Amino acid sequence: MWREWIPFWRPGASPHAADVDLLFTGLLLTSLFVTALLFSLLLAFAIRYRANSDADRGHRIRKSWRWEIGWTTATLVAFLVLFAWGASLFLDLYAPPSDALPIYIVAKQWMWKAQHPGGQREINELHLPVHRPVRLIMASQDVIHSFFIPALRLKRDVVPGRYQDMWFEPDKPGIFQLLCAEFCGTDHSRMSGRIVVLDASDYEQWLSRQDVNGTLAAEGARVFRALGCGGCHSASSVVRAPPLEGLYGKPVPLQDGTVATADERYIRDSILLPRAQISAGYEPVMPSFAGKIGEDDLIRLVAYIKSLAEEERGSAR
Amino acid sequence: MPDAQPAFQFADLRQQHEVAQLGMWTFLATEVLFFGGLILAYAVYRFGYPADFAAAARHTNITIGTANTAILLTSSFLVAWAVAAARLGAARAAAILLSFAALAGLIFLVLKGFEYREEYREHLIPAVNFSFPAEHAKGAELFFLFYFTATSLHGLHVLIGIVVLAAIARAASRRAYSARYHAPITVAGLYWHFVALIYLPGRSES
Amino acid sequence: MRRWYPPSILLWALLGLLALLALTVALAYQRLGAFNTPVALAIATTKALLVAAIFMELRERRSLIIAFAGAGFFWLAILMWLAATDFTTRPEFPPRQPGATISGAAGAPAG
Amino acid sequence: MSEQEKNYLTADYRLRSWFFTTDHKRVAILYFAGITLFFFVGGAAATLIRLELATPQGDLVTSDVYNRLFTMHGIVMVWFFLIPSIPTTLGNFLVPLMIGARDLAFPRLNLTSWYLFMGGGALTLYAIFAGGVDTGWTFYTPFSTFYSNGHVVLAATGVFVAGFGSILTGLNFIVTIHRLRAPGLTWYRLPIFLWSLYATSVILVLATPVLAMTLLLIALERIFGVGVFDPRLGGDPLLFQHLFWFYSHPAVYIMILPGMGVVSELVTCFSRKALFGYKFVAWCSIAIAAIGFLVWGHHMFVSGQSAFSALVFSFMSFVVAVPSAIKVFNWTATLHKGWIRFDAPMLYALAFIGLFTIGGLTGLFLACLAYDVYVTDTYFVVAHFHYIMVGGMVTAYFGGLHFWWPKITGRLYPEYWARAAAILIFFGFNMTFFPQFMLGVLGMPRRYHTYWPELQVWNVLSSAGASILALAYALPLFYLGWSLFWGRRAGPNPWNATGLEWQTPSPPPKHNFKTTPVVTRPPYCYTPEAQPQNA
Repeated sequence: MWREWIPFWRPGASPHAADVDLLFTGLLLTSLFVTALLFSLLLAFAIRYRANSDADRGHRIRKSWRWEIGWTTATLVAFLVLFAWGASLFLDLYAPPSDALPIYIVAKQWMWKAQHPGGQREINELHLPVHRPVRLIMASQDVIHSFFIPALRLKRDVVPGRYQDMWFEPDKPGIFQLLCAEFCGTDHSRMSGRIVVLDASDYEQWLSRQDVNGTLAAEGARVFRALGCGGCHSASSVVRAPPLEGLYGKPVPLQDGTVATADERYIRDSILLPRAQISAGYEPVMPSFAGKIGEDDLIRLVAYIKSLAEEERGSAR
Repeated sequence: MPDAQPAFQFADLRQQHEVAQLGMWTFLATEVLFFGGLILAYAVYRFGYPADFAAAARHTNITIGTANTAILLTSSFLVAWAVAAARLGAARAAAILLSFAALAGLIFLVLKGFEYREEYREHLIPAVNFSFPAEHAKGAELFFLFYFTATSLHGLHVLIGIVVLAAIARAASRRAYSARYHAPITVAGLYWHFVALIYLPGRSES
Repeated sequence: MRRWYPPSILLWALLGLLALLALTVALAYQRLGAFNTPVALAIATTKALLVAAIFMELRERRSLIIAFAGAGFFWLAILMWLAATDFTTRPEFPPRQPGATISGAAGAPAG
Repeated sequence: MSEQEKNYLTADYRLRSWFFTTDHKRVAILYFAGITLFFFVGGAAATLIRLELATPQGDLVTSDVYNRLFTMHGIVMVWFFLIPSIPTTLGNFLVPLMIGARDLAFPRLNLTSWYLFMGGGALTLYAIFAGGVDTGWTFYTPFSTFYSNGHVVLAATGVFVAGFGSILTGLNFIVTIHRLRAPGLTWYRLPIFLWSLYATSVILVLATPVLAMTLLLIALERIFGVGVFDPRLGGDPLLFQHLFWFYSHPAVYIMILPGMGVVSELVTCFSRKALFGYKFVAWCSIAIAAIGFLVWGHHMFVSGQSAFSALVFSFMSFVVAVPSAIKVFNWTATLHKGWIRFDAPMLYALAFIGLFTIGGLTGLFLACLAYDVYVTDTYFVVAHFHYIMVGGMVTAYFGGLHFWWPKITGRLYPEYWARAAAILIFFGFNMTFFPQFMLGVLGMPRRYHTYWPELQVWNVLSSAGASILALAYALPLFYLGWSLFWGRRAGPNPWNATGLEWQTPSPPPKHNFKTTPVVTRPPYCYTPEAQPQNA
């Protein structure tokens, strides 16, 4: 392919990457045009009007404002077009399809840990099916990292204390680089791994080959029991706590009259900062689990609570 | 008394006075943004933790806070008066007024000290002995962090102001200034008014 | 000895300031709910303007000095405004606390 | 030597007459000594970085040492060379001369600035040699506050102290330009250099205090373990980034605006023509300074700030590029129908226009949201800001240094050596930094100690360029030093330039002018007949 002959072109691996490459081409052509125009003018003037040439210097431009307004408007318009192009492509990154495959990432100095919904776990590797939108839910255990896949033209900082989302749809199988792009300490440059994109059947095979200790949700259920959450959050308990069945994805009316959506973030915050968003009609009695539970276990719990909603939906059908 | 001469880089005393004024106003703009960083951080967390901040604010001492505001305002008034007096050539009067203003600043610091002691006893000092009902602890700790950072930086400004006012009062009592030349009093006055001014919004918050 | 008692405008300004201070204190014991913060801030701004205009003699100054005095606050407003575009539109920004209902305190979000 | 003939250099030879001087020209020389020292300290770190990156394995130093090297390079170069460079040396020397004043408005404050600068520098150097800092110059939390094992607080204190030096310098310039102009010198008769220094000073005065507070909060968090920015204790790490970039983005304009001012002087003088669109160029400086405050969030497009915020900041970033573009067009138009000479300062000025254009255009790639997501935190960014700061600022600084060298020292520099150095710097620079654009587009993250072997070609090219660049930067040290003793004596106005600084002897007497000059003409009234004398 002709692109292989361009030394600074790295093949992309998703529709978004192709869009970004097109944007790059647009930016590059604009820049080349401006540079060529300017440099040829500089060169032409430098030669023609060098001190000892006898070129005609009469009839200089006296009124400059026409020129000023001309090139101000031209640059402004060109810039606005580039802004709109870049912005529209960027906003797509904030609209993941609802059927995207959720995968949890935990970053720590200096490794990437991934957990699949089926309970498969990997370190510094991430196996993904081709042609299927994937949504990463990422958390950091210590400092800020940045999940960077050059082939997908994507990166996103992983900030401690919250979940960060990123979604993409790889469109060709292969092995791609995974890097950390935000400086995170001694081994920052070694915090790298591989994204392995597989055909659907290979992916299924890979999933089944993994040593699994139950699905992510099942592991979450174990954490749920170990922490004694069921003591309150079950129909039979004495303490009245909101039921978690069918919670995920639903609007939750809060005590202050506002409504929150029970997404991963809400569940995470409710475990760590239970008194922040109290469900309407319940007493604020839940203790905080901040500091008592790591990001890995949190992810399992969130997956478990999500699975409760799916069971609910399944049984309703 | 010898007539005051402008410094060598100025054409006349008027220019020197204008330069001093403009310099102080520029410095005050810097000061606004110095505290501005703190104000932004405070506003962000107040937006994030409104209930915690409200709970924490109830633990500050309204009586001392109000008294201190009144003291600073009065002291600011005394300095404005001193400037008016200096303009009329009443250097001795200006010296007395400035001394009282500095004294008011000193009282402010003493009262602030009592307030800090009380807060220490209530275990409200982050990193030293902070304890607060768990329900609001997180935001309250941030509140007190900003409270102590802001008030101690402000206290430092007051302290510098006291030293400057005292020095200028001393110079004034030795007749260093006249109706024609009293730029240091005006400029130090601007600084002192600013120190009072920046205290006002902080107080209304807590 | 020349007359050097205080110009009346300074005295009036001080009285005004102390009156506003009394108003602030009175307000602290009132429950105005969501209005508490804006009203308190408005009073504080008035006080600051009084100090600036009269004690600092801004009202007698030329526009250059007034511009300098305003510049600091204008840039502070830029800092606050653009930072607010992030914090007020970020979905996960620290737990939005349901203020009043938990503690009965006046703590409407102001940002 | 009679009393009248004494200039500021010969007025007094005692050491204390230097260290307690309040003469703006001597303070400028003190600053010159200071920043030259820091330039070579930062340069030494850069040399080691490029040496290390010649091979992909990271085999010269350990990762910890490497992290300390680039941190030291960043901190020293940004705060102790780039930000002070033109304002405190050329600016300090020229502001009073250009407005026909006897000194700055606050001469003692000016000396205080220098002591603060050197004090801050000493603290920072101590932090570096006592074990170093490994956070990068950006001090991002929570790494800097809870995880770094370097001397973060010490280095931050150094920057904090030096920051007050910058604030005072900015304050001094603002007041001086407002109040000490010679009779007849209206705003529209000011040289563009002063317009751009004025704009720079506005940024220094209004942005630096925010950095000071931010560093103070970092120090508090690190020393006392409180959670100003730490998410575990309720803080928000992005708040730190907002505060930091509120200063550090405008700081980029602190670095480039004075360079633009210098280039405006050079281009007009060496094409013997008035500046095309003077008022536009003047107001563009102010516009850049003002709009430059509205764009800081473009450093945070992937950091997790809200999408809405990212849109606002991206839009503003495109807008701020417009006045810069206008300036470039105006310089080019100034050449049109001029009498262009290619003395060393002009070579630097032309290099500046070219390199700044490339730096500015690649800035558009970074302002463009979707593309920034790909190349932010890669070598693309590194290359971009080096084109602006080194290709732009340092080039302009060298151009200005050569241009005003006869005024500062009373001696002419050797022209052919200077041209050779200028050309060498231009090629060395491009060879060092152009390959870094390639590395960025290929996805090599910045601050990487090791990298994958496919990238070695570009890295070796860059390192080879760096060795040329290092040599080229050392050259002026020798021939300029030589000219101090053996250079030809310069007359008051060797370039036959307009501007008040050329109407007094070289070097100027202690109080600059015997009688205060009166200005009756706009700047840059060049005529083709009056060519430079040293032709």
